[in-house]
Amino acid sequence: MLSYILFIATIGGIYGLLALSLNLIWGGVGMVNLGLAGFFAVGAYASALLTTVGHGPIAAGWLIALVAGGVAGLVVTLSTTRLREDYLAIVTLGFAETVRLVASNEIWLTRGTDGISGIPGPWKRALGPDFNAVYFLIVVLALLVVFFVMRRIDRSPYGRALRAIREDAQVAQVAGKPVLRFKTEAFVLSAAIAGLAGALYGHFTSYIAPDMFLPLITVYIFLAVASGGTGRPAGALVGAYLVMTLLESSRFFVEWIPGVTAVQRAALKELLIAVALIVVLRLKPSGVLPERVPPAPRPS
Amino acid sequence: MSLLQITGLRGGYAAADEIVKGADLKVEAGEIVALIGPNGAGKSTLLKLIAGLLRPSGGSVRFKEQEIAGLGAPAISRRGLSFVPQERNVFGTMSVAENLEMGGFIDGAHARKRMAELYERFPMLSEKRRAAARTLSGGQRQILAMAIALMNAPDLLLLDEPTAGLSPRAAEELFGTILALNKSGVAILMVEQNALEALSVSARAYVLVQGRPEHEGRAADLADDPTVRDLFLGGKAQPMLRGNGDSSNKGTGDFT
Amino acid sequence: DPIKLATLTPLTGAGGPYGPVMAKAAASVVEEVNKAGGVLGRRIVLVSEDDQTNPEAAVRAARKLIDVDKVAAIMGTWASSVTTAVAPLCWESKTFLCTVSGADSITLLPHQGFLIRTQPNSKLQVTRVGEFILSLGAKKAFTMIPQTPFTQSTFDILNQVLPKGGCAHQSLIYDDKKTTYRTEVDQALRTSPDVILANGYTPDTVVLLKDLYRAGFKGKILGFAYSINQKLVDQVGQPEVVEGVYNFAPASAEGSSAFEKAKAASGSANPDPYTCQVYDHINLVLMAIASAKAATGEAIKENIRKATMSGGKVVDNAVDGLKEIAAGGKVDYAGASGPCDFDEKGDILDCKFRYEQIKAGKFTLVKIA
Amino acid sequence: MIILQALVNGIVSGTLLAVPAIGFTAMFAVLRFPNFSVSGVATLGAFAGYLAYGVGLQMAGSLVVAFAVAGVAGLAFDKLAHLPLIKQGALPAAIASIATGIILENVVRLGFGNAPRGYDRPIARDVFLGDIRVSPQQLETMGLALLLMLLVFAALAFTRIGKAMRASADNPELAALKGIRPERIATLASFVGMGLVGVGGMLLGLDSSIDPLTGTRILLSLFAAAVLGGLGSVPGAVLGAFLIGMAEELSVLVVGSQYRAAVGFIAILVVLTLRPRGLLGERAY
Amino acid sequence: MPGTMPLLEIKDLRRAFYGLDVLRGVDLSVAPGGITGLIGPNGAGKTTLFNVVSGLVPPDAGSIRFDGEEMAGWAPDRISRRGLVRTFQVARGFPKLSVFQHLMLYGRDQPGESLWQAIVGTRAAREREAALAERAWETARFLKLDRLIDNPATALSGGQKKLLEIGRALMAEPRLVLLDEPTAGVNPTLQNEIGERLLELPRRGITVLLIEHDMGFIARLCNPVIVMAEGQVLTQGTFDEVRTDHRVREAYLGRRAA
Ligand SMILES: Nc1ncnc2c1ncn2[C@@H]1O[C@H](COP(=O)(O)OP(=O)(O)OP(=O)(O)O)[C@@H](O)[C@H]1O
Ligand SMILES: Nc1ncnc2c1ncn2[C@@H]1O[C@H](COP(=O)(O)OP(=O)(O)OP(=O)(O)O)[C@@H](O)[C@H]1O
Ligand SMILES: [Mg+2]
Ligand SMILES: [Mg+2]
Repeated sequence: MLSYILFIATIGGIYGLLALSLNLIWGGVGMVNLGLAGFFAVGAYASALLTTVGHGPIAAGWLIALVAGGVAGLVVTLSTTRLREDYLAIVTLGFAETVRLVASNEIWLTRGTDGISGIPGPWKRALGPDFNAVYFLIVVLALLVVFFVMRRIDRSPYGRALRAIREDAQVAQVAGKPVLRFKTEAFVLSAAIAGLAGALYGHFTSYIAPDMFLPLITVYIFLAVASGGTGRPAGALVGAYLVMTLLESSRFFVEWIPGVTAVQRAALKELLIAVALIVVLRLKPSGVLPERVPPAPRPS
Repeated sequence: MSLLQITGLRGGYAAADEIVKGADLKVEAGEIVALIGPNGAGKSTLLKLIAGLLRPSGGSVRFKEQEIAGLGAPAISRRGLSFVPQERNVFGTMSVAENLEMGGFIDGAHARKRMAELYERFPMLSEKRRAAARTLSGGQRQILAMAIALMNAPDLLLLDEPTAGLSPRAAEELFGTILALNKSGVAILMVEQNALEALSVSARAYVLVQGRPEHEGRAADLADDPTVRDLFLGGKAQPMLRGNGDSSNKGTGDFT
Repeated sequence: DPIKLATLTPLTGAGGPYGPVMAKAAASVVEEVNKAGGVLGRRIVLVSEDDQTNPEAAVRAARKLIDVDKVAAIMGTWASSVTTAVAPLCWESKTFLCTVSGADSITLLPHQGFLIRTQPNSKLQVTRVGEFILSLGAKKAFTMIPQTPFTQSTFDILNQVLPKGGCAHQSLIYDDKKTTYRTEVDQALRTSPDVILANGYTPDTVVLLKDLYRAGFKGKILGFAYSINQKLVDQVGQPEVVEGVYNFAPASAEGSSAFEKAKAASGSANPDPYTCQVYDHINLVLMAIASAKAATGEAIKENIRKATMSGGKVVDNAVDGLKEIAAGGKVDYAGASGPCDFDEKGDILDCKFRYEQIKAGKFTLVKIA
Repeated sequence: MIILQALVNGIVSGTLLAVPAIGFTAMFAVLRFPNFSVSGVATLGAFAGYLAYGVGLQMAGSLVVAFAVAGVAGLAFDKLAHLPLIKQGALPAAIASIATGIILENVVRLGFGNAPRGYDRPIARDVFLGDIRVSPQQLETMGLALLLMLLVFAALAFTRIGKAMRASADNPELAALKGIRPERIATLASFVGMGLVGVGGMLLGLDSSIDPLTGTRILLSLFAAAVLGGLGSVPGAVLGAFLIGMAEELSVLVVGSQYRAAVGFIAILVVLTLRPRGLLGERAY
Repeated sequence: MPGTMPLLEIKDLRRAFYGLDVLRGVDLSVAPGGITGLIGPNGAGKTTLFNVVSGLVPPDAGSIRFDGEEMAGWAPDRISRRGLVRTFQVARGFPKLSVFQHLMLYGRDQPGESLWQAIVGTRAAREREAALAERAWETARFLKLDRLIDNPATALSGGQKKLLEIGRALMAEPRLVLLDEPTAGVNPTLQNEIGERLLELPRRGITVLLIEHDMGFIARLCNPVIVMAEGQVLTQGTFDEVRTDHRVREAYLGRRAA
């Protein structure tokens, strides 16, 4: 049981990174990135290829994942600068689909739908069964670093400018904020974090394939951020673990339901997750930890 | 019995936070009443409570001798009460003509005739009848908002700063329109920051401060009351166009 | 203290049409065995999880099976990507894995013996398909296939086999999520093929067959039995559309008693090959446990081949086999999907193939070879 | 030649997209959030129509059943789950609609399992017009789609209730002040929009087969169509559906069928860069 | 002010919307260090002029020189950072941001707005933030918004939103501020106080161009006054000069002024 919980906590941490990434641009600038899974995939593939085909060190894989995610983010923002917010959503969705198609079809590079197996884990041999625990700590470390960076941004003038852009980009421009620069930086940073999450994922499970990066994962992360609370890093984290808990606990719950077939049980499980999320959203429309307006510092 | 009789009305935007804290106020049939007060006093909130956009947390609103508190805006408007809000008072994405049509939603039968009348009264609207309301200038939008409210021939008209953004000439014309409407029997409750002008066309007035009517009386009396003048009407500085061109401190800006 | 085993089949997602029946077949076998007293005097508990046809979800589900349920074996993984994702978890935790995925790469993984597969690998299968196409007298064949782990090897093998027999071969990869394939069909028909290999799954093959019919294709069509089966015929609804279409499958030992048992276990008159294979998985695993007198993954790995020892008593279900083993005998399980003899990599050694043709809405046997 | 044929094919597949796209965009025009649960509702409509057809209703009757069932279910979810969140903005409502889409998909799965099913309806061979082949049944579908489009378009553009819908989308408070009851308008929009999506699901099922993922399969193309034409524009959705249909078919000739899905998005990217509000802008009519 | 170069010089500025000529060749200039009034009938094109000058709407033709630099076609943020800030006639803002955040946002030269400094949190950023916070409080107090300083902008009354518009512009310390009916909807008493405050601006190096329909306000504050009508400048001069112009009376002031 413990190792299972450890495993889920690790995957939850990776979801948490994705949620923080999404929160930065959705909660922060109000850009909707429905292509999160695409950036996740780019990072995972970059790092997997570097460490398997390229025999590079794992740390370099993580680094390259950050960079690859960021570069993908840059390409997407630059090609969508003229698009309005809701349209961006559709285009990013298309980006993720395209990434998946490329991963499936460009076999020379990605090994196609076979996927890449044998991705090394750090000190995996030496650690043996302790690997999961150590990797959990690595993920938690990455999560904490990203979390604190996000919190810093959230509370800084930079975050304030991002929010202003989210609320009304035109007025923000009148206030002198270079909207394009802010959006690009935020999107690139967010994509880089998603890329890192991808690399962390690949080195943990040792195998990646195009089917791992279905839009469903983006959906989970959106549900996480929405139920946790947009616009607040802590909300994103809470949401990620909330979704993970729902995903996993529903497994045990449906085992108790008698007289249903396997497929009905699977359907009930997904139903349960969705219903639970709707209930959370109805009870807490702004999420469990809603965005706060920070009080002005009182003059001394 | 008054046309509109409000007693002890309370309410605001969130249950915890009352903005209007017990207001007593009435409008007789065929009367023009002004409501003035500092920014944030709760004037707009009071009007929204009456019109049913906000649900009162206490007190009573009787209109044509029936309780309307809590009925909701569509039902209240169907009883002959029209409200022109201060903000967001037109349908931005729809054309001027469609805006007017929506104004007459309840009473579609007479819409065509009224529209023609309004086009005549406000020729600008006729010129712009195909333009999306969002493209109108600030003043044009104000006129449209007023016209929308007139489309369903109300018995009581609530106006929230109808002349804000109007040129002096247009403001004057609008006050003319208000008087004319009043002559035809429409009662008017009007919030104005163009306060002296408003008082000059009103019979009675209330001064709302922090959610309560602090002063009330005949409009002319309030306009001359020194406390009211100092606190709410801009004190010594008089709008120049009233006091026959007295512009003693005009152009005193020390330009270098 | 029960023995815990698991099925991990696709109950939702693209594999959704197959997984539920698979899980059901395994569950019925377990029920039978429990009724007959279990294995080693212990009851069997079969946990069923959904791999969602998605390796990410499958990994989480497998983790739960391994860490929480502590199952000794996981059976029935279907999509190759799911199997590849789950396999490392299994061999690292010494859990036995039985799969129906066909990608060649799977048995090449360093699985240390913790994996067997009942599905012939794609090389074996496609070679047989090629030979069959030639036997139909084809001069120009065309393959339509979605992007899967078999796609490339299918092309490679057919491009070898067919030209040798004097048949030209062309192919096209399509997107299996589309609702029409008119232009794809136009593309194929432009090469005026006399045989079309429709190599997708049921939902897309239904659309494809309808579009081929609408376009007036007069040549022969063939496809794998996992997609061209009774369900497909029912869905198409109109017998003319599928008239004369061939299907092809590793011979579930048709007519064999095991096949009849699998029918009963799955509650389906026409169990697809995957269902037959999972029926075999559970039987093999149960008998392996009995032979080992231990219910661990390690024990199953060491003893799985003892369930099919030549010279043993031929059985077609675990209940009989367990009796024989308990009595100290040897067994030779003859499965619903075939003989179930494995090489050291975990691939089945050989299998027969079964060819059928639809006539007036019914499948009629062409040959088993 | 083959290009011409591909274009014709594109129009045919475009019509299948057009009906649910009209429903989706019409709802967007009034309720102002992208309702992702159209995937589940389309599936539900397909199954409702399937059952009705199965018990012996004619095609028209089954379409009505599909419309009604999808409309009622869509409406219920809008009231219970989506619209209460709209105060928080369009996105929370959109997110909730993803969840309700999952709910619907699984309700269908709970009742019908995963196995695909087909309508028991004769399939006609294509007819040749010169060298171009067209399917009579698909022409029927196309006619139906165009008819529905005209109806919805006319309703939004010319009728009082249609204008009231747009008014309450534009400024709900003011609409209420004018005696329009925004909840009723929202109810109507949800019902009709979702009804159309259900009909779309059924038409799709007639052409191929149905299973719990029927709606999900078209979700991306459906969005692409609506966005390409301009979110909230009914004729735009139809135009977008045709264009996406044609772009996808042509892409089979150019980059190969496996990259079909990507082509739609590239088309959107190009169009939106040139026309940021879609081809026909965002006027609802 | 002969000899001084105009701070803002607009020549033959044109803009049409769907064939409707809204700006039909506007020529005007604003001298540094004063308060210039801009009046004209509703729909004359005053706000459109502000939109074009502030970069929100690109001009069809014409030149806009600010401090000697041609900036027609520049992006709004670039114009703003050069020191030309405008307010909106119909108050606009960031609904969920507090009054305080609105004010802070308009502060110029914020090191904390670079991503790097935001993450590491440099001293320069902190000090600038503290200095701006002090100014924000002061501004809020003056506009009687200090009680509401943590209110989100949606929870302000109509007049308070207009006050916040003024406050933001003041926070920006621009060289030229374009005020679009800054006190429409503001209580007369507070309006007078704001007038006083605006009078101080030129001394602090801030030049003002303001649109108003309140003639008392224009009379007290503005010299010169520019009159626009139908997309062109009709006339310009001291308030008394333009007031007596019969065209101005006819089109703008109305009967009682005559
Ligand atoms: N985007 C637009 N599309 C079409 N017409 C427009 C647009 N913007 C402004 N107009 C038109 O241009 C004219 C001038 O508008 P503008 O807002 O500049 O007037 P204004 O002088 O500020 O008036 P007011 O004193 O009423 O605010 C109006 O007739 C208006 O309808
Ligand atoms: N939507 C809202 N939510 C919460 N609080 C609000 C909201 N609108 C206004 N308030 C608060 O209610 C108080 C009264 O606002 P109201 O709009 O009634 O004032 P007003 O008298 O109309 O002022 P003005 O003359 O500036 O329009 C204000 O202090 C304001 O902060
Ligand atoms: Mg007000
Ligand atoms: Mg203006």
